[in-house]
Amino acid sequence: MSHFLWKIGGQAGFGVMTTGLSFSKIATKVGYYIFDCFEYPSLIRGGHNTYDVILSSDPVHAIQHEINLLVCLNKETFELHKHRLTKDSIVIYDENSFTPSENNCKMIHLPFKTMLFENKASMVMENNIALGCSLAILNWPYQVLDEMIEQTFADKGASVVALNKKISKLAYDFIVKNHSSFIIHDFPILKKSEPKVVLTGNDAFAYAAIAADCRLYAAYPMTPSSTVLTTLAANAQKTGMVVRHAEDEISVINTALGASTAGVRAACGSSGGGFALMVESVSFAGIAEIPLVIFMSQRPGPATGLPSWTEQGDLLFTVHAGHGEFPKIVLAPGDPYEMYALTVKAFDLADYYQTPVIVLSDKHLSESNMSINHLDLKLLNRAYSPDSGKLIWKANHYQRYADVPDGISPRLVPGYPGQFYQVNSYEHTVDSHTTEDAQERVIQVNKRNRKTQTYLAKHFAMPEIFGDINKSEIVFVSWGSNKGAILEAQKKLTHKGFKTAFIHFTHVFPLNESRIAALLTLKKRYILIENNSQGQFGKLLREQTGVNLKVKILKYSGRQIHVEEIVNYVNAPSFATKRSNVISNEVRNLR
Amino acid sequence: MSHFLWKIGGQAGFGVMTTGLSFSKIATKVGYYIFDCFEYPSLIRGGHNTYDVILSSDPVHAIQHEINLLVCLNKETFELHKHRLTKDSIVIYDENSFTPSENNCKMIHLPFKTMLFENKASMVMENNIALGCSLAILNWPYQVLDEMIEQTFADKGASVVALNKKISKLAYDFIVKNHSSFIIHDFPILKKSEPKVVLTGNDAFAYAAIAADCRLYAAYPMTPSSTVLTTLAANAQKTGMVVRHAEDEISVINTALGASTAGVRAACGSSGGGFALMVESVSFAGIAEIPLVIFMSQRPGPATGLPSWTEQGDLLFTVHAGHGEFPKIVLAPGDPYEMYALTVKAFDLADYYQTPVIVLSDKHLSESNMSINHLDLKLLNRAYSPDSGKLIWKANHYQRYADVPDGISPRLVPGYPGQFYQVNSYEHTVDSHTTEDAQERVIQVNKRNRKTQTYLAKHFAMPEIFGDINKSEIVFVSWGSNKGAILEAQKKLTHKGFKTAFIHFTHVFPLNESRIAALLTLKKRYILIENNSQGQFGKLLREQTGVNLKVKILKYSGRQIHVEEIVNYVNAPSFATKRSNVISNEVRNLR
Amino acid sequence: MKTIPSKYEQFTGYSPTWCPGCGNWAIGAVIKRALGELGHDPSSIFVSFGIGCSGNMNDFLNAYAIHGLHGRAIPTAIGFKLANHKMPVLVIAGDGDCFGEGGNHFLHAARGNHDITIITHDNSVYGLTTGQAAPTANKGYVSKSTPFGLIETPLNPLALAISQGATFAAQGYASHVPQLKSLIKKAMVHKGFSIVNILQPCVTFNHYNTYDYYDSKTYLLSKKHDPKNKQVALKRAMEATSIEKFPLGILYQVKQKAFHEQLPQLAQETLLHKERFTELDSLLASLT
Amino acid sequence: MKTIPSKYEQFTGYSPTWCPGCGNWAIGAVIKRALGELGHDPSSIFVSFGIGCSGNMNDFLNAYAIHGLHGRAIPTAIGFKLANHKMPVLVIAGDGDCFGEGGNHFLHAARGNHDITIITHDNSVYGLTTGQAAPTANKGYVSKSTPFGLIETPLNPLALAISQGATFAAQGYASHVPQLKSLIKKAMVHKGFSIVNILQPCVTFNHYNTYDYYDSKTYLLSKKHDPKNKQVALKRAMEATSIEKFPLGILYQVKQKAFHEQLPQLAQETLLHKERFTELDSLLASLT
Ligand SMILES: Cc1ncc(C[n+]2csc(CCOP(=O)(O)OP(=O)(O)O)c2C)c(N)n1
Ligand SMILES: Cc1ncc(C[n+]2csc(CCOP(=O)(O)OP(=O)(O)O)c2C)c(N)n1
Ligand code: SF4
Ligand code: SF4
Ligand SMILES: [Mg+2]
Ligand SMILES: [Mg+2]
Repeated sequence: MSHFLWKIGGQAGFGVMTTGLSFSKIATKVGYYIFDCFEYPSLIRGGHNTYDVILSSDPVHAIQHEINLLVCLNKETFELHKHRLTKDSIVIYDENSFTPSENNCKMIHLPFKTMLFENKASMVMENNIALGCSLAILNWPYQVLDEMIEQTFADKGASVVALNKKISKLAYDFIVKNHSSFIIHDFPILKKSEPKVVLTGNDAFAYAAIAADCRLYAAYPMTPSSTVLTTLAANAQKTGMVVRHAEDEISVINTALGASTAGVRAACGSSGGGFALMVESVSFAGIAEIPLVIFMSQRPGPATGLPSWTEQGDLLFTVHAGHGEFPKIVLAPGDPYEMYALTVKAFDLADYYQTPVIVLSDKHLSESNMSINHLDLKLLNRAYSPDSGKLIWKANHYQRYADVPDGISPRLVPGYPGQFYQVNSYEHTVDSHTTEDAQERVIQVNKRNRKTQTYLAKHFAMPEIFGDINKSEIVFVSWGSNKGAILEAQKKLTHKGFKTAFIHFTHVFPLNESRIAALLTLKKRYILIENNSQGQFGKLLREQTGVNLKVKILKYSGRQIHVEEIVNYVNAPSFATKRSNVISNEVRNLR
Repeated sequence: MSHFLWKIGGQAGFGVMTTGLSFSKIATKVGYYIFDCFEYPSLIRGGHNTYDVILSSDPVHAIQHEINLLVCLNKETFELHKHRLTKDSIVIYDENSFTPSENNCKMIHLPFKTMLFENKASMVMENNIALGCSLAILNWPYQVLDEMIEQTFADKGASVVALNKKISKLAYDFIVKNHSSFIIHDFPILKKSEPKVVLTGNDAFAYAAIAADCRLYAAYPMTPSSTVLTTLAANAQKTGMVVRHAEDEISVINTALGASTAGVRAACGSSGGGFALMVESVSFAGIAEIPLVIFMSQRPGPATGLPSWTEQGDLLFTVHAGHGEFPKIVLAPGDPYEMYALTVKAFDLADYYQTPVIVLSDKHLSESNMSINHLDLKLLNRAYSPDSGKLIWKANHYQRYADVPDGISPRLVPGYPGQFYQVNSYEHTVDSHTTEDAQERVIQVNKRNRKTQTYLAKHFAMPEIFGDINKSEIVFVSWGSNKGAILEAQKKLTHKGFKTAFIHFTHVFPLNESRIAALLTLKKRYILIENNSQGQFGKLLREQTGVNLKVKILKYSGRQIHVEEIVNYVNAPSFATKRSNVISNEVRNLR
Repeated sequence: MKTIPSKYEQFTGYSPTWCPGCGNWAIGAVIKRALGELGHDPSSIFVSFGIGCSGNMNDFLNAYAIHGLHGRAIPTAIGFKLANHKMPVLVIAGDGDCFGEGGNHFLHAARGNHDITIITHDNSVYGLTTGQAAPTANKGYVSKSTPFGLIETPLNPLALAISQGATFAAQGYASHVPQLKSLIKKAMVHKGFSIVNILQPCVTFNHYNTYDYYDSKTYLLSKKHDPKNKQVALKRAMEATSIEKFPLGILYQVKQKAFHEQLPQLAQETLLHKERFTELDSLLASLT
Repeated sequence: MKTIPSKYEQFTGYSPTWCPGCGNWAIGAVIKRALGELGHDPSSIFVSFGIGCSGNMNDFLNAYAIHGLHGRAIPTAIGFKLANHKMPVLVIAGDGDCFGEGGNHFLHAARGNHDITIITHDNSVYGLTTGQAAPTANKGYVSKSTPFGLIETPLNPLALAISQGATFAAQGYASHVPQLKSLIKKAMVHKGFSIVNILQPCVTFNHYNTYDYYDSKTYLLSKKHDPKNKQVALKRAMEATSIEKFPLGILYQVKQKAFHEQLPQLAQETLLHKERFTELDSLLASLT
């Protein structure tokens, strides 16, 4: 066994998320790479929560269909997921809660309720029972959990710590004593593995913002972007950042624009609905040439939609956000590491081009944890020093909107004696006064448009290609958080004898027409993969390059694309028979 | 002389607009077709206003470069426009105000100031002097002006009327007496001409909304959309419409959505910046399936931009407005008559598809007057009766979001006894309850997407083609308010021996890919004409059809495209030498 | 308006998903009872729900309803009312929704004296987004978004309403059920803009504004309180901010024409039911 | 803050394009004088302008400035202040801007006691868009957007500010120049949120709220008025609504820590000037 999928499910409001994250951290501590995925309804109580963690000694980017160990805190967990169980799957449940329907799994009845009752422990402590037995199954020493409990419950007092330890030890011992035959020995502690950190896409954005010297962050809570706000707020006194939870999203973005005008790096964040309220101000940043990083984490829309689920349905809206014509850069990382790397780049780009840069995420990326070698981030941090482009602290005869060849005029930090200027939302002359003159207008439009040319020549990065495109018949084209599932699918397809390559776009807008078109017009079977119903990136590719990718895997049920869905699609006989390069418009709707 | 261009200019705040409109109405009354154009800075005072009126016995769609009669209320008027004067041009000015620079025009010194002074008349009465002498020059009877003054100043009292009459008659007589040689006899009163109305694009939207039985209009003032609000408000007690000037644009659109939910036809309007604030709610209308007509009149952006000038810079923003995926229809009329016809259609479409329909205008269309045969509008009104699609007043076992083949579920007017349902911004089941279920989600996404298919099959209208495309080598492709200049340019080009056709798009989104592509891939020299810097409709055409129109006339100085600019472009030697169909990307930046 | 009480159970929709002990349970039940006692049924009323734990009542309360955007329940309610003023219109929303995101609409709806009843679930937190500080939270309040304590002083919903033109302003408390019911009924019967601000403990996220807190900080307005005296009403309302005391009852009520009553267009019929205007040709004739 | 008066002419930019007789002329001149007397120069202050006739002052007043979006002058001012709290920050905007489009920001900025000075040109109309009724317009006010008379009652800016946490609230009148100058200076010196609402006749569009109107409806607050008494301040503020009387002077002023003064992050240096945080590796170590 190279991968192990652990899953827990239970009622909303009873700590499934904390338990899942603890398991991810423990697995990482004992040396494994993890990827996880938390599903919850948009309710504080009353719904069903689940948490999948996959672990492997090699980096892993997506969960798998088969569950190896399922911890059922309630009946729903078992019933909803039994189609993912095999005869080798281990299921832990409490007979006092429910009787599972017929199956051929390795069933372990563990008396959660009794253990809690006998120890006068509260319901939430179930979670440490779950962790205790899980560690035992994986043959990891109890000590790791002991430390984790110490760390997690430190601020709840000694007696809470002690009780949690006791309960979890009981569960651990219960497995060792009664079900030693189920214990798995394939995942020993990896002593020599690199130290790793566990972080979500949102964590990555937040810490990268700190790394990039962002000094002000403004937001209004909105799933799935809210944890950026709370993480940055929690660290504010340490980092010195000012974090403002404003009255609405319009205030949010204008607060950030005000700070940016003053000369500090600033960012704001939301999801589609909140971002929609900001688009007038995005346009303002465009004409007034104010640097701004906007974190935009998609969830399935339209409107309130499915608040706690995932989709890539806002791409075209984001790309075209704001009235009028102005330069804008949209970056869409594929995993937390890329989120970190592209976020620090985004702050540089915003300063460099003095225009809004949007970091586009989605619930799947924003809230799924991945383990990353700490060293990789350390190296990244060490290599990075903020490049603020043409930000200047002194000037003479200063002209804010000077008409320069690359379109980027020097930007003076306000307050410098002897000078003054406006940051102007009206069309303006080079010296920043309002104008309605036709000639001045054209000068400024051309100047702003030239920034896009400069970006394409200087900072646009081509998509990364995974697999050998020359040797591959099948080429996946995708962007953003689909990366993980596609990478894992490529591995599986290799085993099945398919040669595939994967063109992974992160610099999704603007695109360099000629360079991109060349990549997409080879004699290959291209498959566009998107987590939306309209193939929005495909449309954008067509708009910007003329290339029309006709074979598409589109999923829009509010769930991310799964590895097996891609594998099955390619592996299906219907696909194999269509050997010609031109395949008629075929859209797969996966749920 | 088949066309006559009259122009007046003066300081902002002194009635140039009223005078211009009066002249347009007078010219229409004496039987001519007019098109006019008012230019003013975004200031209440202190700037320079001008008003162009062109008149002809045939319908006319754009002004011309050559000015036939220029009335200068100040020096600027003469200096700013003298490049448009020829030796045949007549210029009226007051020597007591300024001495015009050297020229060879037919100069008339008319003692405005003295006339005012001697009659104890106020400055604004200058305008009736201007009208008086203009009528004399055109050899129109004074009586027409007399009636107009009666009508315009009725509510100001008899003495005001009398003084205005006196003053204007003095001016009229002055010309007859002193400059009879300049009097033009080419434009006699056309007794048999059809009665016409004079209206702007905004007027056309407003009256068509009334015609379409729109019962609630909400807005927040924003140039160039504001006169829709004020026109509808002025008529509210007569028409019974409720007009709400709300606190901000978010309230505006949600007020309209609330009314529409109740079962009445509702609309709202703004320009780019205000519309930007509405886009979250556009998305809401999309998922909740609420009919809504949005009037969106573009001005040059980004942000505050050039508030009182014109541009087509918001097309892609409008088309992609709102997060998530949902059907949306965008119509872009080319002149006030089309505005009227498409607006009544827009209200039907909104009801039919239960989704937002955006009527896209721009300052040039919104604020320019055109004369239309009153009979044409009467016939249109007579032929029209509102089609509310699947709006129902009774139901049993009602399901708001029933999964029907054409995507359009019957919509029950709330209040019907025994039933109830929600209009839900969350994803929902067919019975309108909130859901997060994957299957229900897919059902509703598919259902909403099918509406677009239904529209393309049922209501999408192909662009109108002016000229014989089979016989033409040159084909103009454009949309919206450029229509007028292109139509006039075609006439001039015909005189110069060019055969041209013009594909005029009004149903700009969504587009029927195959039908459109067929039109755009003939062996022709296509020229895309847009009033923006990025060729946005060209991009949209490419996105939706794959066709890339490479030869473009793009103008983005904040001014509309002029007839002569198109003519000169085609007539230029550089154009003539490029006879191949594939012309390298060539963009003309016109100011 | 009907006055024969109807069965309140007919308003019962899905089972609520609120946390056990949440103040919303009582509010949800009271609203149904009040509606029943006023003789309404799910087909005779219209509710505009906010987005929040409170707004989730959309699935628990049967009615013609809109579950719109966060912060926008008020303008949609106004639009509905203008279109069909014979249907009673309620807004049910959270404090984040009405006073944060939607603060401007609240303020201006009060000025307009629109005939809608606004029921705000004032729990001082953004419940549904897991507990960030809401506008009515106390200065110093510690939450995920304000881990070092909220800097702002609390927004005062009732002072806001009363000073800006509301004609009915009351405060209830989720655990004073009988009074709450009567306040909601009176608010609904009131012609014009009415707000019932309900103190609603959020047991999951708010450990400051608890039942105990409100039990000790609330008091019933005395019988002598004159709801027509705006100045006294304002003074009472301000106590929430100045001395952390929360009066319960009708702070302010005056008779004034509602917005729609001032529109001659609506004097005869609702906008929905009136005849279509067809004198178009004569209107256009003015454009010559 | 500097205290040697500077030459106020250095603030003079382009010639104003305001209508002759407009109240903005006086306000524009007074602002320059006040800034000069406080010892500022165009490089030492930051102004956030609204969009409106009032906001057009951007080209007439020399200063580091932002001319942002209609309704959003306040949040940009807050953002600037947080980033560089050593620079005095002014907001110059219209009543449509601050109380209509931007009403929510005004309200919440007051709660936060952000150290900015808001100068509102209260002319009861949307001047720049040619005279539609603004939020402070009187009930019944006839304008292009309200040809049959405004239905809403007027918004009360000062009551709004005072009830929601402002620490300085004053009212001036465009034709009471000396008092106006002193009010603006005091507002700027005040640490925390300050508003000077200026009654500003719009001679072109507003034929109700004229100079004559204000000459007869305004009065100077008496020397005995205690600006620390919130209740009295509210009562005075409400007179605009209840009896169409407009007190001139400082209605309310209290000392409270400004928002930025409550952020330990800003205790030593401005956000702009402090050292970059670099202890990233140790922060990340917590993610294990
Ligand atoms: C425009 C927008 N911003 C943010 C959100 C996310 N959101 C959903 S509910 C909510 C706050 C709920 O707080 P409140 O209105 O007080 O209701 P409660 O849950 O406390 O009842 C927020 C911020 C959203 N849905 N839309
Ligand atoms: C989002 C948005 N909506 C509307 C406008 C149009 N607009 C420009 S100025 C203005 C109102 C100005 O009124 P006020 O703020 O009172 O300023 P005044 O001109 O009276 O000084 C409006 C509505 C805009 N620029 N942006
Ligand atoms: S989170 Fe708070 S407000 Fe929401 S249901 Fe739970 S207790 Fe009630
Ligand atoms: S329109 Fe009114 S507010 Fe604007 S400049 Fe003229 S008088 Fe002043
Ligand atoms: Mg709340
Ligand atoms: Mg104003």
